[in-house]
Amino acid sequence: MSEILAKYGFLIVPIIKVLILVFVVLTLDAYLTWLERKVIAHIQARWGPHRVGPHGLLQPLADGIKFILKEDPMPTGVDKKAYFFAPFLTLMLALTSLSVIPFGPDITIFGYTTNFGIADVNISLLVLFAITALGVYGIALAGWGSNNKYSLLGGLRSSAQMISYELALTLSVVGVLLIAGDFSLKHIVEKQIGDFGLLSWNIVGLTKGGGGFTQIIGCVCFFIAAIAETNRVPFDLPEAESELVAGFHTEYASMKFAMFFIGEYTSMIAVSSLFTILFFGGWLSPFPASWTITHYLPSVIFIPLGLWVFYDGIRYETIFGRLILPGLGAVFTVLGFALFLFSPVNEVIQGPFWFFAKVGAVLFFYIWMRGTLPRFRYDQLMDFGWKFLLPVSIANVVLTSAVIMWRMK
Amino acid sequence: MISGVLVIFFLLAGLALLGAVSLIWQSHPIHSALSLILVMVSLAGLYLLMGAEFVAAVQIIVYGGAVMVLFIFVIMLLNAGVEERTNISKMATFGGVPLAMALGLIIAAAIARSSGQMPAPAASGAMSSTRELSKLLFSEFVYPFELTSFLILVAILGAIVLAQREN
Amino acid sequence: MPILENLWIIPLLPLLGSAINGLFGAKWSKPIVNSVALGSTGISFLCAVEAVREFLGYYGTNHKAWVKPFFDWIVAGSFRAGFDLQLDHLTVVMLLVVTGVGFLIHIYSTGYMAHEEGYFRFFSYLNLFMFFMLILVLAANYVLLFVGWEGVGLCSYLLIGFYYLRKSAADAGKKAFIVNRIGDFGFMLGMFLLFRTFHSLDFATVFAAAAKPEVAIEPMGQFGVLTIACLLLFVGATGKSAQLPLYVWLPDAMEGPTPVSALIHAATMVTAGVYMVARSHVLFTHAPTAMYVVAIVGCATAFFAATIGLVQSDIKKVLAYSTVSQLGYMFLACGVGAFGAGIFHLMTHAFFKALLFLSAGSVIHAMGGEQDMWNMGGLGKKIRTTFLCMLFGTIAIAGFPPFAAFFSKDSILFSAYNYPENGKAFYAVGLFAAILTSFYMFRLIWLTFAGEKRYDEHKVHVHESPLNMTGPLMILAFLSLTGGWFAAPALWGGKDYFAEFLSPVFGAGESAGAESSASLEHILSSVAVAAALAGLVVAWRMYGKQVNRGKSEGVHKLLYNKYYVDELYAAVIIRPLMWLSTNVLWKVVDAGMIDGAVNGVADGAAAVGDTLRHTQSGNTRSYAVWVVVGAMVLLGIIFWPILHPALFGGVR
Amino acid sequence: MVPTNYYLILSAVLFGLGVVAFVFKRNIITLFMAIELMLNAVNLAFVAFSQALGKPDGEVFVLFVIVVAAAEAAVGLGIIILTARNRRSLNVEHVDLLKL
Repeated sequence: MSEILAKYGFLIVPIIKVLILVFVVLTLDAYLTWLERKVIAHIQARWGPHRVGPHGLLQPLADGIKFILKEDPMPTGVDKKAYFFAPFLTLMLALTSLSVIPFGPDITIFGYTTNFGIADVNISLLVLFAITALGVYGIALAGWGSNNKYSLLGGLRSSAQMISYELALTLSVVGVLLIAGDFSLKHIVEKQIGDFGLLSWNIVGLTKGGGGFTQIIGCVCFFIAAIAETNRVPFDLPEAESELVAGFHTEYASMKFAMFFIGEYTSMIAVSSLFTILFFGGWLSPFPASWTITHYLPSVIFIPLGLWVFYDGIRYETIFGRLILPGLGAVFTVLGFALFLFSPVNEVIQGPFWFFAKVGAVLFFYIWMRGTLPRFRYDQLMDFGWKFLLPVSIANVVLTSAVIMWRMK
Repeated sequence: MISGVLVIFFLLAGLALLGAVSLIWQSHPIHSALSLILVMVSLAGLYLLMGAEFVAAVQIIVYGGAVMVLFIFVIMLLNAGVEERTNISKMATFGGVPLAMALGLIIAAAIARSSGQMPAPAASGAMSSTRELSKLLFSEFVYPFELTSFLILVAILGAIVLAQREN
Repeated sequence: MPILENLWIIPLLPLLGSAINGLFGAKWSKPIVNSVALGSTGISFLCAVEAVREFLGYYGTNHKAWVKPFFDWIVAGSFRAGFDLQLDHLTVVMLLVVTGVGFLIHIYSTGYMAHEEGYFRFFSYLNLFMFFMLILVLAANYVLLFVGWEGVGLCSYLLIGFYYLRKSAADAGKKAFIVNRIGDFGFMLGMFLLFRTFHSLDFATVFAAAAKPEVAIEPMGQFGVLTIACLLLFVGATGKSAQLPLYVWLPDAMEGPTPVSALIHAATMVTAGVYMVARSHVLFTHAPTAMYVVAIVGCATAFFAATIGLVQSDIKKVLAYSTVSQLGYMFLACGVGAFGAGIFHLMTHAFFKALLFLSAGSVIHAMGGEQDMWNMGGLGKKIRTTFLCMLFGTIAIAGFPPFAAFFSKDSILFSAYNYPENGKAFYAVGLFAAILTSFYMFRLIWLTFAGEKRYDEHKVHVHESPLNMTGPLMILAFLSLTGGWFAAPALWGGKDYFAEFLSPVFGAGESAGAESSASLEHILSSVAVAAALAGLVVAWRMYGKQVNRGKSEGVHKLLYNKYYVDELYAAVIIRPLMWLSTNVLWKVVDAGMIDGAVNGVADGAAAVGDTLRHTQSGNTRSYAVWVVVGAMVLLGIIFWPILHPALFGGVR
Repeated sequence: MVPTNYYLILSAVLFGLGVVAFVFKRNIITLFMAIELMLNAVNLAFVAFSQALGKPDGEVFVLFVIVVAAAEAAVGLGIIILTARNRRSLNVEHVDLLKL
């Protein structure tokens, strides 16, 4: 086994990793939509989806089927190349952007050491930015291609908006780069290892060597710019329902629309992961490394959760629910116990656990904002981007570099 | 025997040439723009192949992410249509394309002939870690660097002045 | 020695005054302008006095002239012309005369010009003149001297044409300038010749080289380098000092304000030529021929101008011609080798001629601008001060003892008499000129102040001038009385203090004659006095009682029209020149060749452009193709060594 | 390992194609793209050389070129927008007068 890996590992392992990642991400996207609808519903004091499956848990499945089965009309006078190319591009780029994100520290399975992520590029951050930069074209082309003034306006808006906010996005990261002195996301995370736990993360910046400096400003700027990059509320002007019907994807239906949809959520995930890595210590646990007891936190969370789901399941209205929910609860519980018993697995799971926990929190924040905030007006958007965000992030760069210089003296 | 690297090179070079040709071929500016983006991306790939990661990234971020977006933005803004193939300029109509091709050929021929003097390529990747590059940029080329910053400032001002409607 | 160390202060002060007045004076009231002008000149006069005191102290210890280079002006190869100032006994005399008389005339001008337009302009020019004159006097090399020389020429032009709205004034200014150019041309040629001979233009170097014993004295009638150089320099002197044949500008120069005539055209500038000749006496003594020419020219001018002066009716014209003739005397002195006497006469002349002019100005002022003597008369009682001063001046110039000119003119005539090369003739002419001098001066007195008045009481209100005009008159009168007493002891066999004072410059040789025969001196001087008396008597006989402007004919007409010299020049020189420049230079050369060439070039350019225009289609694509062509050519050239085997099947 | 010539020849050809595009196309914006294409070709040559010589200087130059290109694009596109507004046409052959 191990020698096979040693021989063909470079070929097999990435393929496996890619398959796993795509599966995970797509599922995540699906249930992200579910979560979003649920959360917003509750914010608006509604129930949200609850018909398909218990608590509407099968809703994403139904949506998927609907997407596949729906008719796909093509409006007349479209620019075919652009019209067809745009959705593919969007989805492709979104998925590619995940390829350079490390979800955890390097792991060793069967004596084969590999990084927890697909590619380990030493300029992964730049690659990520490059990919996000190209992300504009999907929307712009869609807007241009589908021969529709709403779409065109949406495309225009999005391209303008993305160019404007990309500057702020990039500049807000420079502080972190200055501290890390490296483009590799993995090293950026490793720089944040310290004996103060979450105090060592870039957002606070009390690292062991004292090389860090709080990036709270950069953090805020990055988050705002990231929301704008992903065209989410309150920056969702390209697809502003109330103004442009559905913006750039007005003319798209069924799978093409689905691609935009998935692409958007995937890029959300990617950006959240990046956010986590840059400012919240990636896969690092918020507790100091010395507190080994905290390694049991996953099981401590999973077991009660499982038990609660189980309990909730057996008194659910529908038969279907009585069958599925307890099973799910059982799976959770068993998983928790398993982690408790096999400590090596537990160790392996630590990184990803914290990583996804943080990413989940960020995603929840996304949804929360969508439920809360109104949309910007276009001129407000531009003014905010150029006259506030950009100067502030530049100021952050200056401040950080000044501090670092002063430390050197 | 053809190594994997060579295969990748030919792949990317083919893509680049394809993009360049289609830039000429396409009659609609936005398609030309897309072809140009293709060229740029494949060039970035070639840079990676040569181990110039940083340049590759910058190539995509700046060219792909900013400059070409600007082009597409302008095309969309002006709602440019299919270009009209007027032939007012005799010079360009008759002499243009052959001369241009001849120019390209002269350069290519010169390179092909002078390949004897060409130094053997150094081990890829070894030459330029991003760190070295930045050291060079901020030590030896610091004045040009500052100058470029001024240039950009001026460009911003100029663009604003040009773009605002006179009132 | 504070002043001596930086001698530049003395000329700089007037320059400052000129600049300040010229730049800001227009806005200022008269008192401020006055204070600036008078202050600058007055202080520079005091500085000059102090400098002289220091210089005498310095000379007492080490017996040589004070030369101090301040900065290099022109340096070209071996040639160096520096801003070097020099002070020796000759300079001392000139310095004191220039600054002193200049200062007095400044004071006078404040009264005389009080009601004129361009008050500040006048004083700015006047100060500028002072500056250049001081440069001229203090210069330690010919080049710097030439700067001052040209500068005073410029100022004289500006001041003659001060009433530039009056055509006659403007023309007179131009005339003066142009005539001076001719002289300057000679002067420059002389300088070049000197430089070629001595490889330097510093006085010290040149004179030292010339004074070497091996430099032979070129015998009479031989035209060696030195002779020619001296003659050329003398041409410049004739231009500046209004000698034959270039005297014509001076009478016209009377168009300028009277103080200008007094300062520039009597006291200081016109004597520059004399000064220059005296300064170069070392060269002249080596060129007897040149000196002979100088003597002849001086003598002739003295007589010639005096004859013209006899009949002039304009009071200033009379004085002008008298100036010319007195300058002739000075040159005569230089010519016969009595440089000291020449300078002596220069000084006294500065005093009494300034006095005469200023008094004339006062008279004109009193008569409200009237200059024709035939319209005056009987002013003696009305303006007594002016009358007395004028009388002093007249007696002085006529050469009655113990007034200034008696001594100076006497020493000149004496030296002329002793001059080996038919000095008797010079003496005779000089003596006759002296008679004429005293004649026309007393004629002036009688016509102006004596007799019954020939002007209309109601039109002209005759009034005495204010103190700031009469004050300088009195001072000058005093000077012209006492100015000659330095030389007084010579009469009684004592020694000539002035000559002795200048002896460090000119050498003690020339005052030898004084000791030689005091008896002869007595005879000659008594003869001179007799001559003066003769002039007086004749004048009294002719103009003492009945006076009427007799119609002029014969000799009188000839003299009255100044021998038709101007007309002669017009016929001989000016008209041919006009014809040449009109018919050849203008119509042929300028209109034909130059314009033709220029227009031809323009037309050619237009034609070429008309053909090339078609490449400028404004079509970007065409331009692009042209760029491509250019690029191909360049690359072809660059890559040629690589490409030609490819093209011509060469082997690799 | 790819020989340096390959890169250079590729860049030469790309440059030639850029020139062709410049003289062949009529749309101002496309002309601009042609210029960008030429710049890219030059960049490729730069990087190839810096790899061949094992010195990063070439890459620095590439960075400069990119910056200049960006600035140029900003200004040039502004000019193009103005031209299009005033001339109502993007065809260079219709923009052949200095005055409107």
